[in-house]
Amino acid sequence: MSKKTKEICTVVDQECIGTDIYSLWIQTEEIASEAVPGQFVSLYCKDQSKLLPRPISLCQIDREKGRLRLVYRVTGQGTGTEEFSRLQPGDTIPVLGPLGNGFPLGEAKGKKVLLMGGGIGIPPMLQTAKETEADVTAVLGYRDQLFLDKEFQDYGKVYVATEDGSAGTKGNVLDTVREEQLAADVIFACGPKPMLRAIKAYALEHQIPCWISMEERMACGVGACLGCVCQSTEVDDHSHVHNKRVCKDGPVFLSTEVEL
Amino acid sequence: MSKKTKEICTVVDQECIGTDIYSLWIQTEEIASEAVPGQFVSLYCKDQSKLLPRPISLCQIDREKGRLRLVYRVTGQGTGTEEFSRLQPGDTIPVLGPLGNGFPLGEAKGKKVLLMGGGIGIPPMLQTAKETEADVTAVLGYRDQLFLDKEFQDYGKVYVATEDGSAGTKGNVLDTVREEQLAADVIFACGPKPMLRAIKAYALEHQIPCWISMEERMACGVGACLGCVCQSTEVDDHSHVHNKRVCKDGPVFLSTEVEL
Amino acid sequence: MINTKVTLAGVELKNPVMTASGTFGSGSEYSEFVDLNKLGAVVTKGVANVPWPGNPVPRVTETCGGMLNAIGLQNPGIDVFCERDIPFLKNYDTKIIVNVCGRSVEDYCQVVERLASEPVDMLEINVSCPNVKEGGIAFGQDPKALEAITKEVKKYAAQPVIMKLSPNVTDITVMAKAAEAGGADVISLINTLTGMKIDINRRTFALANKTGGMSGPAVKPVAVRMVYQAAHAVKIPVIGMGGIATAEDAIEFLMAGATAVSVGTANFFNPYATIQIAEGIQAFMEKQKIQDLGEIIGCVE
Amino acid sequence: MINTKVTLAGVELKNPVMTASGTFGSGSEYSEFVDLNKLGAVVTKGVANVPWPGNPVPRVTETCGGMLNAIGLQNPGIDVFCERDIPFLKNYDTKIIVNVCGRSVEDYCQVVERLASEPVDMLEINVSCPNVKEGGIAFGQDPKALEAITKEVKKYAAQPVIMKLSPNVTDITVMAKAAEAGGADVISLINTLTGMKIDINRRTFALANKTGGMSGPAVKPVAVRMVYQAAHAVKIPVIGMGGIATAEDAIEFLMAGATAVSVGTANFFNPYATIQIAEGIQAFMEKQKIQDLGEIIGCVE
Ligand SMILES: Cc1cc2nc3c(=O)[nH]c(=O)nc-3n(C[C@H](O)[C@H](O)[C@H](O)COP(=O)(O)OP(=O)(O)OC[C@H]3O[C@@H](n4cnc5c(N)ncnc54)[C@H](O)[C@@H]3O)c2cc1C
Ligand SMILES: Cc1cc2nc3c(=O)[nH]c(=O)nc-3n(C[C@H](O)[C@H](O)[C@H](O)COP(=O)(O)OP(=O)(O)OC[C@H]3O[C@@H](n4cnc5c(N)ncnc54)[C@H](O)[C@@H]3O)c2cc1C
Ligand SMILES: Cc1cc2nc3c(=O)[nH]c(=O)nc-3n(C[C@H](O)[C@H](O)[C@H](O)COP(=O)(O)O)c2cc1C
Ligand SMILES: Cc1cc2nc3c(=O)[nH]c(=O)nc-3n(C[C@H](O)[C@H](O)[C@H](O)COP(=O)(O)O)c2cc1C
Ligand code: FES
Ligand code: FES
Repeated sequence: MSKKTKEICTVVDQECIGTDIYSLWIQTEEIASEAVPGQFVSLYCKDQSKLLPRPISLCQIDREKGRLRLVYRVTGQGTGTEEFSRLQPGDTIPVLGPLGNGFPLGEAKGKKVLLMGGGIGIPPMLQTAKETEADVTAVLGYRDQLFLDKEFQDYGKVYVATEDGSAGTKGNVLDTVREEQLAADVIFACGPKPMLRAIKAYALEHQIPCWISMEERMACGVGACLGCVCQSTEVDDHSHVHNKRVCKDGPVFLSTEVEL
Repeated sequence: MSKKTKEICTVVDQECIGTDIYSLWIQTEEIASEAVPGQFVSLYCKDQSKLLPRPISLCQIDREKGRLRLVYRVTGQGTGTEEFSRLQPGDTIPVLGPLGNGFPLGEAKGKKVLLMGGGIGIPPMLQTAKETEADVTAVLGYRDQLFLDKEFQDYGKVYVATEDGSAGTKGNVLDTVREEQLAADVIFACGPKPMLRAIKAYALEHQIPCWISMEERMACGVGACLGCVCQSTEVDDHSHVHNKRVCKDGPVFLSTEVEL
Repeated sequence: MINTKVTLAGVELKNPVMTASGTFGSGSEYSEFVDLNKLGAVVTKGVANVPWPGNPVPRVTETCGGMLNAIGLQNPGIDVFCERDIPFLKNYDTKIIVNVCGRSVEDYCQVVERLASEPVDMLEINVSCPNVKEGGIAFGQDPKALEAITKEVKKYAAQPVIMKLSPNVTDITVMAKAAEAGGADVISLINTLTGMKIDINRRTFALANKTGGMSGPAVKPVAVRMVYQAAHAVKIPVIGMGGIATAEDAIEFLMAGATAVSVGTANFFNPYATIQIAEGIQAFMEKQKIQDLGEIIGCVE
Repeated sequence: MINTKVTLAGVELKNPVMTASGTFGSGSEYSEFVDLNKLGAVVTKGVANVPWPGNPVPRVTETCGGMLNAIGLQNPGIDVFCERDIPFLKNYDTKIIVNVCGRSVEDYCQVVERLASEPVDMLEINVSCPNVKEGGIAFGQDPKALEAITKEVKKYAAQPVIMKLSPNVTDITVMAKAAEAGGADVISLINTLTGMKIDINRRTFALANKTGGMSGPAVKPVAVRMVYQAAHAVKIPVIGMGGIATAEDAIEFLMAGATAVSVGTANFFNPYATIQIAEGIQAFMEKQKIQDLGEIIGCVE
């Protein structure tokens, strides 16, 4: 388990890379040195009326420079993410991390791995693509506007699906998989619940081991408050009920472990 | 009565002019064009957990450039004034004003007027000194460190009192008045309550008409909530009890009108 | 054509946005900022049979996301109010709701009787002010006393009566039902939550009155919950308030079951709040293609 | 030599800072951030006689200056708790306070009886959880039921009993006195204020449970007021909580009359909060030349 800290991090760079999508680099030796792909950090607002963490996945980990890249969507006016979007280089932001388990890269080693990301679930797949020692194929699903897709090309084949058909397959990531007849030994995925549900079914059908990254509302982010549970198929060993904590036991789960 | 507006103003300049004392110039055509000396504005925090106004007196009014100067003290860590102190040129701040009545400059016209300011009550006396068409003598009281004193020299004689005796008279503004035998037809004063109380007594004793600027906790700043009252000697005509609203009927009162 | 009108006990408001008593004076101060003609109603500061001096200062203090007040119902008394404040408000095309306070049942009834012949549209009976010793909240925390005072007031009232409930109770539905049983035409809630702040450096209370009433965005979740519970407990309409600062907040109360809403503390940090909320509700209706507010009032079950 | 020790029913804490039940697990998660040896006590998440699955998600949501939770007392049951959590906490030099929940008086008594032989220092009986249908808050809103359950629990308890009170009541002094009359050794307050949030775009409740318990800095004024009132109503010691995030907040509760304080929601935005508060209290004592905390407990009258 990686060592967690809460630090006031300095913003290195911030860029708007799509409508309401921001790419933020922060300096944080400690968290960067502990982090693995699929983990996340909690970002905190300066505004004292907004107290809860904003969990954001690690999009890139630069352990050498001690930096993390976070790619996030501004969800509306007056939100915490809007506050973050105004950060300039040199500004600071409180960050807690690294949190959660990350993708089990060992399970993919040397195999054919399919990385599927949908919408704002795409960012964590970038560092995962980079660190997976495997034959990587990335399938990225968007509503319309593409982002980050070019950056995946360094790490494997990249396919794209768009809901409006403006790029790649018209449809979702599974439409691409079928259209392109993409085979896999292992699947890693992150995205909206309906997408994860479909991928879980697909993986079951094709008997492919599949790990998915889940989302839930959080308060502590460290496993203490039991706010962020998802239903597990087995009695979990922390709570001895059918609940797992997304923030601590996840966010990455074997798809058959959890109810979706 | 001057027309009030709430505007998002742009910071033109900010400077630290003493320990915890800041001088802030803001751009605000509307408020500047309506404002008179002795009035104040309400500054608002960006932090949404801090909702109430911070009333700050007008230290200078530049009607030509449409600017206001505010000189204020940071009262502690995590306060609204601390938030203001981090403002940089180009940043914005919500401001409501101009508020209150201001000093009755007409009462001083052509006469010998004594302007007395104590501590953070000194700033409003600067614009008052500038606009009073009279024989102006300013008496400024400090704990130790002087600020703004040089700027008064353009408008009249300036005397200084310090509690620790490091400059001018050792003691308070009235010690200076006595030491320097300063006579006056009219007194305008702003400062801590004990100082105002002493000045009121001095003015009574010497039969000098005296106007003082009062402070009280505020919520609305415009006379609606009745949060900021001071006790009046007569039944007031707004409330028909012995209360006057500092924000609307004041902050400047004839010293004999109010209980201190 | 979008319809923002709502009706409370036969009184039609052009939109559901009203001012919260005590935060808007009798309208004149904020008329410098907003066009009162655009408000559903103006609810005045509480008025008693005689002038009340209110509490000593400090009367207000800030808290996280809110404030405490202990004004103590300072008011000029019903005579000045009728001579000055009602004529002022009659200049505008908005409904006039007079908030009434008192120390005894007789005090309340005297004011209500006096108002019977005045051109006001509704009465809001404040039995929930935590900042005065007698009267006030005592009636608002005991269902029997609440029902009794409602009945008495109704005897003298020429206009529809709104009973304003205190949130400082174990079960708001009991109070809402008591007001209804007493004959209230409408209930409004929440008044302020009793709170306290201590200045640790001076070792004193931040308010001279020791306790004060908490209001502002911080209290909104408690207010929404109570409005929801009350709206489900009674048949009479409910006016919701407590921390409303934006159109979204107001819509939250409407969806919880309020027929109209009041904006209080928000005026203090945004003097344009009431109008912006009224306009924001209209914009929301346009965007979501809602023809009539009735479609969303109480829509979340 | 500054003395930060306080004593609750004969149990001496090295400092007055405890964790608030349900916000700190059983200590292991936050032990990655703070040295548990430096805390006055760790109060565990509520534990029942059998495992409870808790409520569906969403269980938490943000509000202005605070949050709502409806965890629904998910817990692994007393057996796992005794096997795993108590031994973990015994590794540290801090007091162990076990928070107990149940659906019936028997449930509570079963857990209390089971804990009699365990190395725990005190029991905190949660009769004030607003997020479960039976039990929980029902006992905490009726003085007779509170007194009765206190008496029953005391029969089985080997350790001093803290009754944890709900703020969702008309008069907290009545509840405090009922707990005292039932034989409580200590009372703690406040548990969460019942609140609600509606997502207006999806037209649903923000929490699956509809209502949730409000906590965090937003509720502090209500908590301080109730702690002050309760401390003046009973002779037994009071543990204060509700929105404490800084040493200044903690001192505010001590001055209002609390002998010790609990830190809850603040852990979520500052995992170092408990230790920083303990250190901050010590720094305040040094600065103000306070030798013993007794000098400031209840000093504001
Ligand atoms: C493990 C995990 C990883 C995530 N990674 C990313 C990422 O890389 N990029 C990205 O854009 N988004 C990510 N999200 C979603 C992101 O956390 C929310 O969009 C964000 O918290 C919304 O905050 P806000 O200030 O915009 O909204 P507000 O409405 O102001 O948020 C209010 C509260 O609700 C919570 N909340 C709102 N939406 C969500 C949500 N969808 N999931 C969890 N909490 C929510 C907030 O954290 C906050 O506590 C992730 C979520 C989880 C659980
Ligand atoms: C008419 C008037 C004119 C003023 N002019 C000036 C000035 O020119 N320069 C200056 O430095 N100060 C001035 N003050 C005092 C100034 O308003 C307070 O120092 C300031 O509000 C403190 O805010 P804070 O954010 O630092 O403190 P916080 O402790 O964060 O304030 C919390 C709340 O208490 C209020 N408050 C705290 N102290 C005071 C106070 N002394 N008077 C009124 N409200 C207070 C704040 O406005 C806020 O609502 C004036 C006050 C009044 C009433
Ligand atoms: C300064 C102030 C004065 C108030 N005076 C009254 C009053 O006279 N009568 C009354 O019924 N409510 C009074 N209230 C309560 C408000 O009308 C309202 O119920 C409460 O503040 C919650 O709404 P808000 O959060 O929007 O302010 C007052 C509130 C404040 C803040
Ligand atoms: C997520 C969460 C879970 C809680 N669980 C419990 C619990 O199991 N038992 C209990 O007595 N109180 C529980 N509480 C209430 C807290 O112990 C505390 O009384 C309340 O949150 C107020 O303190 P705070 O504002 O510092 O959080 C819980 C609070 C939160 C936020
Ligand atoms: S957010 Fe607290 S347990 Fe996951
Ligand atoms: S601050 Fe509201 S009346 Fe003066």
